[in-house]
Amino acid sequence: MTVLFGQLFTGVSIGAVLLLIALGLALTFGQMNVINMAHGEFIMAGAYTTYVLQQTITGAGWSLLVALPVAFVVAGTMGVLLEILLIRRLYARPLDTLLVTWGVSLILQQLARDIFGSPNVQTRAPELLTGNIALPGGLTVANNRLFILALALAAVVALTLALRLTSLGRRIRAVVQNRDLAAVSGIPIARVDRTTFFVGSGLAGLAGVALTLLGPIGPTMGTNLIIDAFLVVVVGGIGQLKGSVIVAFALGVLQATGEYLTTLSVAKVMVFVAIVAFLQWRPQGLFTLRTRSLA
Amino acid sequence: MSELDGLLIRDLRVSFDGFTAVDGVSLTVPSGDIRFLIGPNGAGKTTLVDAVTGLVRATGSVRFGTHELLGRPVHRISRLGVGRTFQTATVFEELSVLQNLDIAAGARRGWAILARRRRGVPDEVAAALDTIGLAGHAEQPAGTLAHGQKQWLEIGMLLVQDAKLLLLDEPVAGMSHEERDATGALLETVSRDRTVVVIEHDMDFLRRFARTVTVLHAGRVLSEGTVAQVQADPRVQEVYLGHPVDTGSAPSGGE
Amino acid sequence: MTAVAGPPVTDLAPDASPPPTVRRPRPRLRAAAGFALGAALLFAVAPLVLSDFRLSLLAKYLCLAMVAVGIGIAWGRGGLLTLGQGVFFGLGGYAMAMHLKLADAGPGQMPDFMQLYGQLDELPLWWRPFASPWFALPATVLLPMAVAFGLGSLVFRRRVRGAYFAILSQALAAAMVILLVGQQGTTGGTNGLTDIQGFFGYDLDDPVNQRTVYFLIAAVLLALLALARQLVQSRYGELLVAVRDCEERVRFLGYDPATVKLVAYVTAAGMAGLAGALFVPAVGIISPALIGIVPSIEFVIGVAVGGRATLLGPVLGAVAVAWARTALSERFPGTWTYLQGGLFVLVVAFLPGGLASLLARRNGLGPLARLGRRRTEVAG
Amino acid sequence: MSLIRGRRLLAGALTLVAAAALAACGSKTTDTDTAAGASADVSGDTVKVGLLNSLSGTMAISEVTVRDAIMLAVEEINAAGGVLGKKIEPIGEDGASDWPTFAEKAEKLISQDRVAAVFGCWTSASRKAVKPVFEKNKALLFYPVQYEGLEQSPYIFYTGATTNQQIVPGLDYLKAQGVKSVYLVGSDYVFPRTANKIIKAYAAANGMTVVGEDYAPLGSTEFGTIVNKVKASNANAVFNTLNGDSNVAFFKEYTSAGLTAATMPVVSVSIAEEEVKGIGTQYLANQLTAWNYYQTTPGAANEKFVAAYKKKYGADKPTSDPMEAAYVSVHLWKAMVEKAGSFDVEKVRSAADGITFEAPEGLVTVDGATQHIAKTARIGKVGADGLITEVWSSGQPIKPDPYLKSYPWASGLS
Repeated sequence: MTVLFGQLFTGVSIGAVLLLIALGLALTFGQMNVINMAHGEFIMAGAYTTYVLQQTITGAGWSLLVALPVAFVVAGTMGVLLEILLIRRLYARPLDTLLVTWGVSLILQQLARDIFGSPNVQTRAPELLTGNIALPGGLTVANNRLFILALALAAVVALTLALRLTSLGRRIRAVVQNRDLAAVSGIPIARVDRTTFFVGSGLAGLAGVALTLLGPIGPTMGTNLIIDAFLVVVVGGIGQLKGSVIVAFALGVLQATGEYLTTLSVAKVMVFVAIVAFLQWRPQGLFTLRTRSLA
Repeated sequence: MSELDGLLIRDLRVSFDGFTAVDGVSLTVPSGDIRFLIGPNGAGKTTLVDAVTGLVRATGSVRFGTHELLGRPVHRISRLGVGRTFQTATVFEELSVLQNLDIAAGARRGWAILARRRRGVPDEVAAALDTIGLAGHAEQPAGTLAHGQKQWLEIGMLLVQDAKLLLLDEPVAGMSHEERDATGALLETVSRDRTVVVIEHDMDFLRRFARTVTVLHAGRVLSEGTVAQVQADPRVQEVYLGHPVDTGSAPSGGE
Repeated sequence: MTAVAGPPVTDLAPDASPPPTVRRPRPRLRAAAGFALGAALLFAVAPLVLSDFRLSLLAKYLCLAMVAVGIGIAWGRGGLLTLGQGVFFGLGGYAMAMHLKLADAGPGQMPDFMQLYGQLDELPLWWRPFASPWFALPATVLLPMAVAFGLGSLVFRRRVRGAYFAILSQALAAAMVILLVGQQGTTGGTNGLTDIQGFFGYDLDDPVNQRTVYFLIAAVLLALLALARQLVQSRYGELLVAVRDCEERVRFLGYDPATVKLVAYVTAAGMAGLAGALFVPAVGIISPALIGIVPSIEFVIGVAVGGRATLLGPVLGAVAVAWARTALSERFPGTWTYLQGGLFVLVVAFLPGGLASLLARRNGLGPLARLGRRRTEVAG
Repeated sequence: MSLIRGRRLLAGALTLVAAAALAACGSKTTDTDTAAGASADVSGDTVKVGLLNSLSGTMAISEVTVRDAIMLAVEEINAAGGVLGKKIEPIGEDGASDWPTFAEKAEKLISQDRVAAVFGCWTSASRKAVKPVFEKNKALLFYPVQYEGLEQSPYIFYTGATTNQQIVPGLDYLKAQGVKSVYLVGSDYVFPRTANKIIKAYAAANGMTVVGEDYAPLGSTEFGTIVNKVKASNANAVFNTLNGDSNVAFFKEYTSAGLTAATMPVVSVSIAEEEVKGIGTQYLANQLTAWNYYQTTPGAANEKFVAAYKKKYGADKPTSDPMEAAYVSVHLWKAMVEKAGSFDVEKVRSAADGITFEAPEGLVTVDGATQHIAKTARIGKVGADGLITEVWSSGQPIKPDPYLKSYPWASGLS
């Protein structure tokens, strides 16, 4: 029973990490149709931001708190640069964005290697986040996982509210639903695109900060994570946040359960099979925006 | 001309997310007819065509000849001799006119033929090129055709496809007067051994070429008959002239 | 393109101005000449001017080029961005390597690594058929085709396409690697199958035999090119482009686009499988490192660099990218990834028709270049 | 679509292929027919050696520092007059964390650059990929990383530990500490799987129980489930054969779950000083590692090595076991060549037996029969400063036994 609950929590926390990464993709891929393979490197940039900040701000807790907004801006700025320099030219060719940004990710990885060295670097986590909360019945819930879960949910809420309530959010949604109409309605499409990309990439930076609590901080840290995150957005359905949220947690729990019963390798394959099966049922993902245009 | 060769729609219903776009339409289009479907935006004209061609799910019954069409996938319905065009001309822009027509002619070809190169011009393609007046443009990429020519190419594709039922969605939209006339003449030619259903807003075009007219309004059949009968129908006048129509967000076809 | 006079085939109306033409005989001659030139280069020039080492590298590049030919069909013509070609390459490679390993071990024996790492007492059941070349050789092509057929019929029928398909095919590559690595005792795990000594009785260490393998590879590549050319110029090839440009329209003409795509996908998979099978004797190793996400993307990048929508572009691109990788990493071991990444970015972003479009532009081949430059993908 | 023009492209494009191929080959004079048994080119004032490590990709994390250590040894030897009067000219290649690339680059170093020896490789997979290349060309590889044993190629010298110099001593140490049950956690590849096989055989013969065994795919950074299982198992200790990035994630998860060196110690065999830096001491305090060398290992040779390394690469750069083994491998090769009086591979091989070197880790001796070296085993504890201090050592070098022939309990393993 203890193990069962422990696994459930593990699944949820895997889901939280997936969600944090997928949230940025839900904007850039889901809303803008850009397949940004360098998203993983924006995560890396967020993690290295934490590392650099800790060189000056020694208190682990403070540096982490400062790192959250700073990493958001750093990764977001990188995203905007990418948008201005390359992606802007590629909106008509969504699949090509994948190849271009993959080249960018190679360059960014090598850049990280040359700036910070090939080996992983270390950040200190605040004491509060290395411990755990003991629940009755011998259960423990790791604080860093709780923190990431909270961060992911906070990001979802903030993003949802921003999209719903702010004028920027309304513009973003308008552009997603009908670019041409939005353009003739006087919405500055280019600026909206750039802002969307800033926020999506910035979320990757946030994920990077969170990941310093969990995993390695090195040049290739992002590459392993983003395929899963893309799958989350694909299965969740494009153009909607709620799909990604549900699917991230579902995949997390599925993977944790599968891994517990078999091995991580088998679990990963199981998740893939489940996704193919799911797309048989709902080829457009869990939630879709219905359009009637041909092709 | 028995009804068996024509289009027989009974109690057709299509709903999207709770909104009923086609609400119990029954229609009979005899073979050889040129039937115009008219109605204000949101009347369900395009949705009706979508349902007949299998693009959207529907309930009721649509029979063409001896075949029930509902429930079949799009390409099967097409192979039963039902062809359609779209509001925005949809041709394969990077292929030549000839290639466009050849592909349209080939749905029943076996793999042995598909795997080989096209040699020469198949007879039916040559005939269609002639009919639609694009023989001089056979090698031209379809993407470089003028708007009207693309519409004709689409009709030509239906001809070589050997469609017995042609469903044309606003075929003369955006055409010049001369082009409209040519299109009308084309319709008359092709209707000799085919059934044609045209969605059109252009009243002038309708008056000149329609044999029968069905008026749809809010997903239902409002009126039906010859041009004169329909024009005289007070309900039609009311819908077109009198009251604000439309139910708002009803999808009126792929823009 | 202006039609050049040719015999009219039909009794067109007299007012029909320039009549449609049948294919002219001259281009075919030219194609034959190009083909002969390619054959001469691969069979006569390259072996003369290249050292054994460089020739074996060329053999490796040509294998990658075979994968590219398939991607050129599936992606360039059919708009299917398949990011999992490594899987098919790997299936072909493993099928071949399994047979060669068993042949090396001798009848009734087990491959070395199984005893070392697997502690198996007897050959696993699923290895056994591969002892026979009559099973293994067809399997190198049929196995990948079967997998492609399985996945393809599932996703195409449900109209999973565009970016969805790309990401799904990429996940397939990831899943395949995990599966292979996890079964170390029977697949060699991360090591893969290495140290392959013989190729149907010929010692692969012998440079003469390596040369023969090279010739075999060159011949197969030419054959695949001929096949691809036939496919692209056939009615099916035209249909495939039509599906890429507007899948729904094709559906309304009475075709099932899923089948059309499936044929392209399965063909590409078969070509990748064959490439993998020939890669094994040329390089002597097949491992998960050749199957995963990164090599699968690199296959596609090669095609993009060369020119996805042309016949030869993919071959050129694959060879050029692999060659650049070798040459750059030899000259600049520390910084070559910048150059490689930069090359990808520049070509794909600013030269979407690939290097072939440069060539085409210079020769005034407007439409061809445009073909590459225009959207060559099906909208998601 | 213009089919006709496609054909003209065919001809033109093939010309381009040819041009590319020609450019790739360079001039033919420098790489004349070098069939099997390519011999090293030692005609000039210098002797070339190949350095084959991953400078890009996932393995660059570990392999770059090995390259640095090899370069240090090369510089030292050159400063002292070189080998047989010739300066060493190092030729570096990037294996790019990709096994077939390793094989390609090995072939290039041997047949094109005609190097006298190659130093490098890290993963077993890369070694397995290049092994046939070296055997075919009868060229020498010095492999500097601890590995899973069960291998003995005539053209490879193994200067890292084999299993009886690292894993078996680690188990002996745990047994002496009264550990009765262990949990095995490893990455899913050859080394951990083979190591765990040995550990299970050892446990069966020594009254230990293996209460669990889990593998994570290489590069995996998700350890929630595995740590849950480990925690629920209540094992006395964990034997950790994870590699690279996975270690970081594993220890962060482990600490968060409330497990420590006091409650359930972990013995790691792939965590050296460099990795400690990457994981963070707050997660590793007092955990155990099994190696042959630590930066803190006493002795004049090590002081000199550490000082030289830090001088060259920076005071904050630690030294570690694989770096030391790589550094030692260059010096051992020099000693072999000088004893043989020739760069000829066969002569160098026959001269190898009994060569000794006063290495940073202490005296090492080459065993000619296995081409491994006798090394001292050491168990160390990670300190708060990130350095590892020895808590136990075998006292003297252990003779290499890659097939564990001298251990009765291991009789079923190979």
